[in-house]
Amino acid sequence: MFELPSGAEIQSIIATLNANLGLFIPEIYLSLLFMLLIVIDLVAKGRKNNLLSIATLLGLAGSIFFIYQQHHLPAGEIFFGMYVLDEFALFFKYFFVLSGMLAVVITMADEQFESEVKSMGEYYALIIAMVIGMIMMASSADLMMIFLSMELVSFSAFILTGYFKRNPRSSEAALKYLVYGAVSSGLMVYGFSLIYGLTAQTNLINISSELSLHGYDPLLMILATLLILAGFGYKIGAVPFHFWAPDVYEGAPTPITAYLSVASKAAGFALLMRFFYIAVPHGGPVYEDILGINWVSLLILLSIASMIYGNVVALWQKNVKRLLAYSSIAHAGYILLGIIVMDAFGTQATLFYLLSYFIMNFGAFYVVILIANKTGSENLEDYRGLGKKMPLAGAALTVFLISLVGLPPTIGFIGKLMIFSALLAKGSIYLWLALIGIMTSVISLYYYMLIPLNMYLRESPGSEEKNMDPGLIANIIMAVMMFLTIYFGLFFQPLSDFAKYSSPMFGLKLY
Amino acid sequence: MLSLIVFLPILAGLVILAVPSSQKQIIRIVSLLAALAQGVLAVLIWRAYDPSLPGITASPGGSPLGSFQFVEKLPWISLKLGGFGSLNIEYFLGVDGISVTMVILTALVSAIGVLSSWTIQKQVKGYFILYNLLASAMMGCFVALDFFLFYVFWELMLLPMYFLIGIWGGPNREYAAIKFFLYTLFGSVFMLLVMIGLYFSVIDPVTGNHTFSLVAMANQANYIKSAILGPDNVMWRYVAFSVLFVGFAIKVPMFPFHTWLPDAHVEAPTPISVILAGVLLKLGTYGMMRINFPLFPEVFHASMYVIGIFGAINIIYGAFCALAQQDLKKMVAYSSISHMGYVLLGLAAGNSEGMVGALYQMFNHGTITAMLFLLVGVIYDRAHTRQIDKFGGLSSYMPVYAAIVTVAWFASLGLPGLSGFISEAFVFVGAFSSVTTRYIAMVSVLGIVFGAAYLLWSLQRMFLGKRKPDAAYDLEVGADGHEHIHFHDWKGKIDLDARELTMLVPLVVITIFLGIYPMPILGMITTSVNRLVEVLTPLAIR
Amino acid sequence: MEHLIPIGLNHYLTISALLLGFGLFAVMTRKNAIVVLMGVELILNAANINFLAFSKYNGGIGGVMFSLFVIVIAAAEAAIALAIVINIFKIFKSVDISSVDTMKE
Amino acid sequence: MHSLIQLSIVVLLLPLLSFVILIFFNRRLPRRGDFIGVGILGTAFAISAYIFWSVIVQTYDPAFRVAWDFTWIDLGKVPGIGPLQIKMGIVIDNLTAIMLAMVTLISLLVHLYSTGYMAGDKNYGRYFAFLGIFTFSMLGIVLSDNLFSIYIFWELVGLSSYLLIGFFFEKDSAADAQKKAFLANRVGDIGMWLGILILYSQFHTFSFEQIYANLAAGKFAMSNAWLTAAGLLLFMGCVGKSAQFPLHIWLPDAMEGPTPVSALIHAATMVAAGVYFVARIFVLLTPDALHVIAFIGAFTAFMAATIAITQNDIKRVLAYSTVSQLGYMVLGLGVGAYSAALFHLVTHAFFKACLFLGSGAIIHAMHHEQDMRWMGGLRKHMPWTFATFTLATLALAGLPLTSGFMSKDAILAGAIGFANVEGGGVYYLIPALGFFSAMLTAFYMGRQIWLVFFGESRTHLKPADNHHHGHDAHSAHGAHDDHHGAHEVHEVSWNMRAPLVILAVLSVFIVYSPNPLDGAEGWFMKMIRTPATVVGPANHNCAALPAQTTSPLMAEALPAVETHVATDAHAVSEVEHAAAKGEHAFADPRQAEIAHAAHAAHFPAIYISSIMVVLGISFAGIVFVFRIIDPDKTAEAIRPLYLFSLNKWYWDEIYQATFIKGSVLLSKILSWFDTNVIDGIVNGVAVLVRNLAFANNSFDKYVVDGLVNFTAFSVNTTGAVLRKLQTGKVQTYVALLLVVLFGYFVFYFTRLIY
Repeated sequence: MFELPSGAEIQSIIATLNANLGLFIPEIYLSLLFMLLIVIDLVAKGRKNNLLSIATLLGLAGSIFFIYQQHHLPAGEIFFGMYVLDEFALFFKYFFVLSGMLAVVITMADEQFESEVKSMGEYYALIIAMVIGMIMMASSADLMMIFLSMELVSFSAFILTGYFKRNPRSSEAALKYLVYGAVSSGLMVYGFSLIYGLTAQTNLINISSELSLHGYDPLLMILATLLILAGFGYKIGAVPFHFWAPDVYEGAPTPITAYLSVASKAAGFALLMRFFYIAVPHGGPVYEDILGINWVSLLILLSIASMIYGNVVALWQKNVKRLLAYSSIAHAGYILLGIIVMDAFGTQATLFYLLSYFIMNFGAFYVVILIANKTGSENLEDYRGLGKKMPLAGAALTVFLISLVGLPPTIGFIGKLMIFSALLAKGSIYLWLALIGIMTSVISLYYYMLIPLNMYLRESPGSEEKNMDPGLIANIIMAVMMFLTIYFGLFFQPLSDFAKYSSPMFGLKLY
Repeated sequence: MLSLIVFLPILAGLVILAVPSSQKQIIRIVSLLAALAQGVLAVLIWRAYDPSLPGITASPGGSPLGSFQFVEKLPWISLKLGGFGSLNIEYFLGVDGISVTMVILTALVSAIGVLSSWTIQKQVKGYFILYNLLASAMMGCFVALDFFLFYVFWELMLLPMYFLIGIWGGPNREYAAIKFFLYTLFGSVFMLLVMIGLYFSVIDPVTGNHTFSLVAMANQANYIKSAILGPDNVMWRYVAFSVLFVGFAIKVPMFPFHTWLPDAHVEAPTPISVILAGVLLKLGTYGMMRINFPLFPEVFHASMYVIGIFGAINIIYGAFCALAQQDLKKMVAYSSISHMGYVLLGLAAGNSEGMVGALYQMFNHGTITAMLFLLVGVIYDRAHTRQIDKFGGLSSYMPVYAAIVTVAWFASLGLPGLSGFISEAFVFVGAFSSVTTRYIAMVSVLGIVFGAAYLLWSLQRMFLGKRKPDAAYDLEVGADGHEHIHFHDWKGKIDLDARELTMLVPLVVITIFLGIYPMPILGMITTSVNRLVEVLTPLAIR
Repeated sequence: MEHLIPIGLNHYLTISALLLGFGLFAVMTRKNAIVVLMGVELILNAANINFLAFSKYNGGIGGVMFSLFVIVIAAAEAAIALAIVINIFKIFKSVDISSVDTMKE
Repeated sequence: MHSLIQLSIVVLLLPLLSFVILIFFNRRLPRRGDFIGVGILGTAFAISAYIFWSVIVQTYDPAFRVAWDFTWIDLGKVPGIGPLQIKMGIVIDNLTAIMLAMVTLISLLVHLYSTGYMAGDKNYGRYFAFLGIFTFSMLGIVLSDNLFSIYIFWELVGLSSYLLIGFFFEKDSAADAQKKAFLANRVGDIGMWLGILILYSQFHTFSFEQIYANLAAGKFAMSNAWLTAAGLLLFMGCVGKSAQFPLHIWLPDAMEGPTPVSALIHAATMVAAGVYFVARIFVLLTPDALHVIAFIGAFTAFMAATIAITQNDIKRVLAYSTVSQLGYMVLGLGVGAYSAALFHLVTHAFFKACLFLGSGAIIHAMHHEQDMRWMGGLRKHMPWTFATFTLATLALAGLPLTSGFMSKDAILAGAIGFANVEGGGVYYLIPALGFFSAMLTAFYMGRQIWLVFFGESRTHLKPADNHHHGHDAHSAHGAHDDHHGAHEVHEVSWNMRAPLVILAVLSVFIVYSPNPLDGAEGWFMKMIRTPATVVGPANHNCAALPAQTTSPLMAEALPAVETHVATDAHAVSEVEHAAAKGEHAFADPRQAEIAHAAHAAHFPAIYISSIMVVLGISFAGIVFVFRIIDPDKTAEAIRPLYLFSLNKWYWDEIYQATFIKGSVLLSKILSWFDTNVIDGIVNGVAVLVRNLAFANNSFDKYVVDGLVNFTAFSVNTTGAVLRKLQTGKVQTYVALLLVVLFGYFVFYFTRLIY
């Protein structure tokens, strides 16, 4: 029934592929790195040396060069619209590579790995795999590509979450993550199938034009949107798709927690923006009011729920990792605010917020790990009196936390500032959203300050005088990240300009 | 010049960071030097200040920079915003008569605070780093003319304050610290929204971009009519005004947002109480004069009555609460609530006499309350209690202390010849002269009596009469046959020692001198305040 | 055989909807982790049926391709899932998924 | 600058200098530097005596007035008002010159006296310093030319009286008294302050001259009620300072201070400042205000007199007589007998100071025994004191040939005239009360004289229990006080005797007027003339010749007419003088009428008052000398009245029960409200949350303590509820997810259909 393509067509197809390969170099490079790491592991027989991690770091660093090469390339689709290359994608490529590197750095600092696992073999490879997957998520322009990349990320994440095989919490987290992830991606695929049914297209741009060209049944469309949102929402960990997050964040190895909470969340947002900004038709005379409004109001509900739920429930947490998990749910809500605005400024604000979140959250988790190394615990009570024992760590953590609250002069403040500016720039229609955001950030101050409160205001019960110095490199890294948090809080122009540069997407008719 | 005076303490903090924490004396001396240098700069500014320049521009078409002095204006950040031209944030410092007074006050109080921090023994290094950070932030708030910059300094004060109360405070310090933090943050986050809203509503006449410059914002001609906070958007302007007002009122603190103050004061160590009462509270009213009122003059004009009523409530209510206190420090805390009520009342009057009185009261309250808290600290160091009933007849045994206490107490109850009187008198003169607040003023005058009541009562209970049986000290007959007192585990001098005198005497001198001849301060502020009043009077009435 | 109704698109859609329902039901109610995973497979297959049906209905090859990829992914997923479940069994000595709730609130 | 101004500035600043020197250096100086205080005051008195001479004697001119002022505060160009300056200044006219001399003289005498009285006190030096600052502030009141500076010095005398009353601060009674005095004065002051505010809010100036000019020009925009209110509120200052009803309660307690202080501050000068102030603002008092003032004065005079009858403390008797006499002065001002009131002010200052110093001498000699019941028979031991004391008593009682007679008589005459003019009725109450109080005065002074000086010494009768009454007054004297019963009473030394003599001499009629029956012939009442009111017919019902009054020049013009009339007024006989006085030009016909009627009532007043005084003294004689009526039996007979008087009409108790208890209670309530309601939403909620079942105790208690208000509470509860969703069972999560999806779908579906 489907007639085979003729030789000429095949020729042209191959030609296109060859032409497009040039735009695919970073991904290819990373895939090679992935295999290389496995080989190295086989060679190194999983001996616990830093060979793997160093290799990973260098490899990722190398990839930045290839990504940088792509700046001069024209934005466009490749592989028959499966895949796009634009500033937006480039931004996330940098973002994910950097977060991968930071994940590796944190892993190197975490001493739990020595006790928990024998071989680090596939660990780093999987991190690379996740980087690849996320990069593809950020730049895929086709439903199928979206699905594949998402699953790639998810699977690597499942394994990484359960990487402490003998640790019940880790395994439990993996199981929950798996089931929840599988279900929601299943729902998403079902949504995809509905959209495919409506439009007979899988390419986002074509879908958009199809939808605006011929009509569609709004009921079916909202059903599809809901199901797809289930998939995306689970990635960004927004209420009510967040349920996996606290347990997984608590159970997973801390570096993975940080990695998930920053990188895969960001990937989710990239996907969300691309899908809704491109696939959903805007400004169409007929459908604007039906669909355009619906998904925005959906996102508004999501963001309000996330801000309130995340902050309020975090008040009750006693485990720092879990507390940060809830805070990351809340931050998903703040980032969604930027997406709701639906204009260039909003996108810029969102990207900037992601950057700030990247710095401060990784920083916070890094310090948490260093403290856990020394105290062997992540409970709030065990943070008592740490301020004196680990002065730098205490100061750094405090800085990251007030940055998470959004107090000047830190980068977190600028992130919130830009998000709220984007909201208010729309006039007074989104003012109430901004109000909710403000209120919840006041609430968040309370639980964030619990940590410095324990570290500084309370004396440690036992005065055991063991060496609490996390070591020179760790100190340097902490200091650098703290410095960046404050520096970019005062002179945020470069980051913000970068975010502005990266806001345009290929085939976007929204702004 | 201004940058120097703002960032000197931070530099000192960095120096201290390098000093090993065992070298307590060096650390103290470094911060003392910084504070003194700040004081010298303040004096220079004071001398070089030209009192004839009013500062903000009154009428449409005035110079966009106003006639501020020591202006430092550098482009700080200019972002391209998607869709919205560019976000321009400037590093914009400058003083007019209103802020130069506060600058002098801040320099004075923080220098004295350093001296009184000498007795801090716990984690000296961290203490002074935070202290210097706080000092810089306060100073910055007073000289910033860019709303963004102001906001940064404003929030920057919270964290050091939180730790200074929370780590070096009294038994219930955690509660007090987090309460202070949450309260003030709650007030200031809304300021953030208003700030953004104003940004989108104001156009800098020079560059044509949106701007955070307070000077441009103070000129109603620069507003976009239809913008979110533009002249047409009356409702939002009212909302914004109220939100800002609450934000500042929490700092003042104004009833019913005052409950953080007694806790904070009671728990905080003496120098921090001095800073808190001496400078931080002023930031609230300063913010009103600098931002809240001139940016929304018509709203202010419509709500003078309300502000006045709240001022009256503060005066009377604070006085009554002070009357009931057993803890001396708590009494002083409530007394400063009462005295800040005078400031509010004077502002509510909306005429020159009232505003001058309010500003002068801010300065005097700064010096006088600093004195009060220092004196409380002195007795607390010796007796380890602040219960008023634990003392009695002290003036027989600590004459110098008693003498200075008497001066401070009478200054606080507004005795003529001491600076507090003139400001309160002007507040009342203004409030009574303005038809809006006339009756409020008539009620608030009662505050004078009750103020005298609680102060004299505490004075009598602590210093007059004889030693109470359960007093916090013992009597013993000395070698010379006279009775002396001695406090348990207090090795130092019974009466004031040299350090305490060096802290207190300057304040006493200032209080008396400014009470007799106020022009050195008033001369600087009148021009600016008159201009401010012009700005605040709606064009219809002007 | 003309008395039989010709099978149309809606029949397929109904089937897939039912499959989806069963899958979700299995995921939510079954205690055994393996059965839960089977439920997940059902969900994915429901999507597959949709894709094929629409592909046939609309003409064009995209749906078929998609379903192929979904099948592959499902296989990979099953592999990982089984690994994790085995690990769970090693630790918790059971595959009762509802008993795995040490982390809550 | 006029030379007199320069001199007066010197006079003003000298006492301040003595204060500064003594407060800082008294311990380093020999004799604690008392000679400095005395010396400086001597100089000051010398200079002010010169001023007095050149003003009163040389330029014998009722209209004499020199003024000088400087800009104290410059408010720049105030929007809506224009350039605005607050000026401070000095004005010297006859009244000022007289007050200046009087104050410095009495202050000097008290300084001198104190060198004896306070000798050996441990805070001897500080005492003189305080005297210095008091004198400074008092002179400030006298000299200042505007309301603001008067208010400033007003409070400063309050401070110095506070310091001096509480000079023996170890005594709780002293500490209480000083607080009471300051607070009572504060109450009066806020009234005065409000009055000042009313005037300022209209004219944006504090200066007397400008205010009066504006008033006369009719620039007062508010209603007449406000003007009356202004007058009465300003008068409240006098009520506080001059211890008029209802704020009289502080003055008797103020006797806790050293006796010379009572003489200087609480008899002669400060308490009279209230009267002086009312005289200064006399011209802006509306007739209504004047009526109120008159009644308050009359009532105070009467009430204090009744109380004085039964007091046993020698100083308290004098204190209440002071209150009563001040009542006379206020009454005098109220009825418009302006010069008479001021005349009484001066005469009273001298003889009352003399009385107090005399009683001080007695107390000193009796080793701080103050209770008259245990005195007696001092005549023989202390002849000097006896003589001067008696003379002053006669003056106080108002017997002819004394200064007190002339002044009191003039006031009473004014009262009668006033009553006539105002059309009788209730207004006759005022002279009636005045005369009755005159009798009471004579009575209680007679009683005092008898109890103290005549009869036999009753020291041994003193029961031991209230032995300590006067003991702990002086810690210094306490040492040799225990065996004072056997101690020989002796006359005081010269430095305490001299002041008595001088003051006694100043209580003789000849100093003031050649005619012992008519003070009006004296230089005083010629120099001090009733100024023209500036609120006159404009708002007075019997409005005549409005043209005259509305012109501000009137106040200036009239005295000019006055002068020649006055200058040759020595020679002219009584009748002509009456004529002269009749046309004593008044801007306000009402004032004119009153003055006329007062003059007409001159002789009736003399008769009645003399009769009253004689009655009083003879009655005292009947009771205490000849014991025809036994005082104790009478006391028993009219016990309720006796107690009523003994307990000072229960004013203290009433105030204690109402205002003080009230405000303390209110303060307790409010601070309870503060901690439990406003802030306590915190703690109450915290408890609530702790008890809530769902909150397992393991959570950080600071979650609870951190709740700053009710929102925080709801936040936490919602948190507590929401977190229950996180069951830890992944299947629940999936179910919840589906519920949400399905829920929204249904919601959308319904919205789509309708």
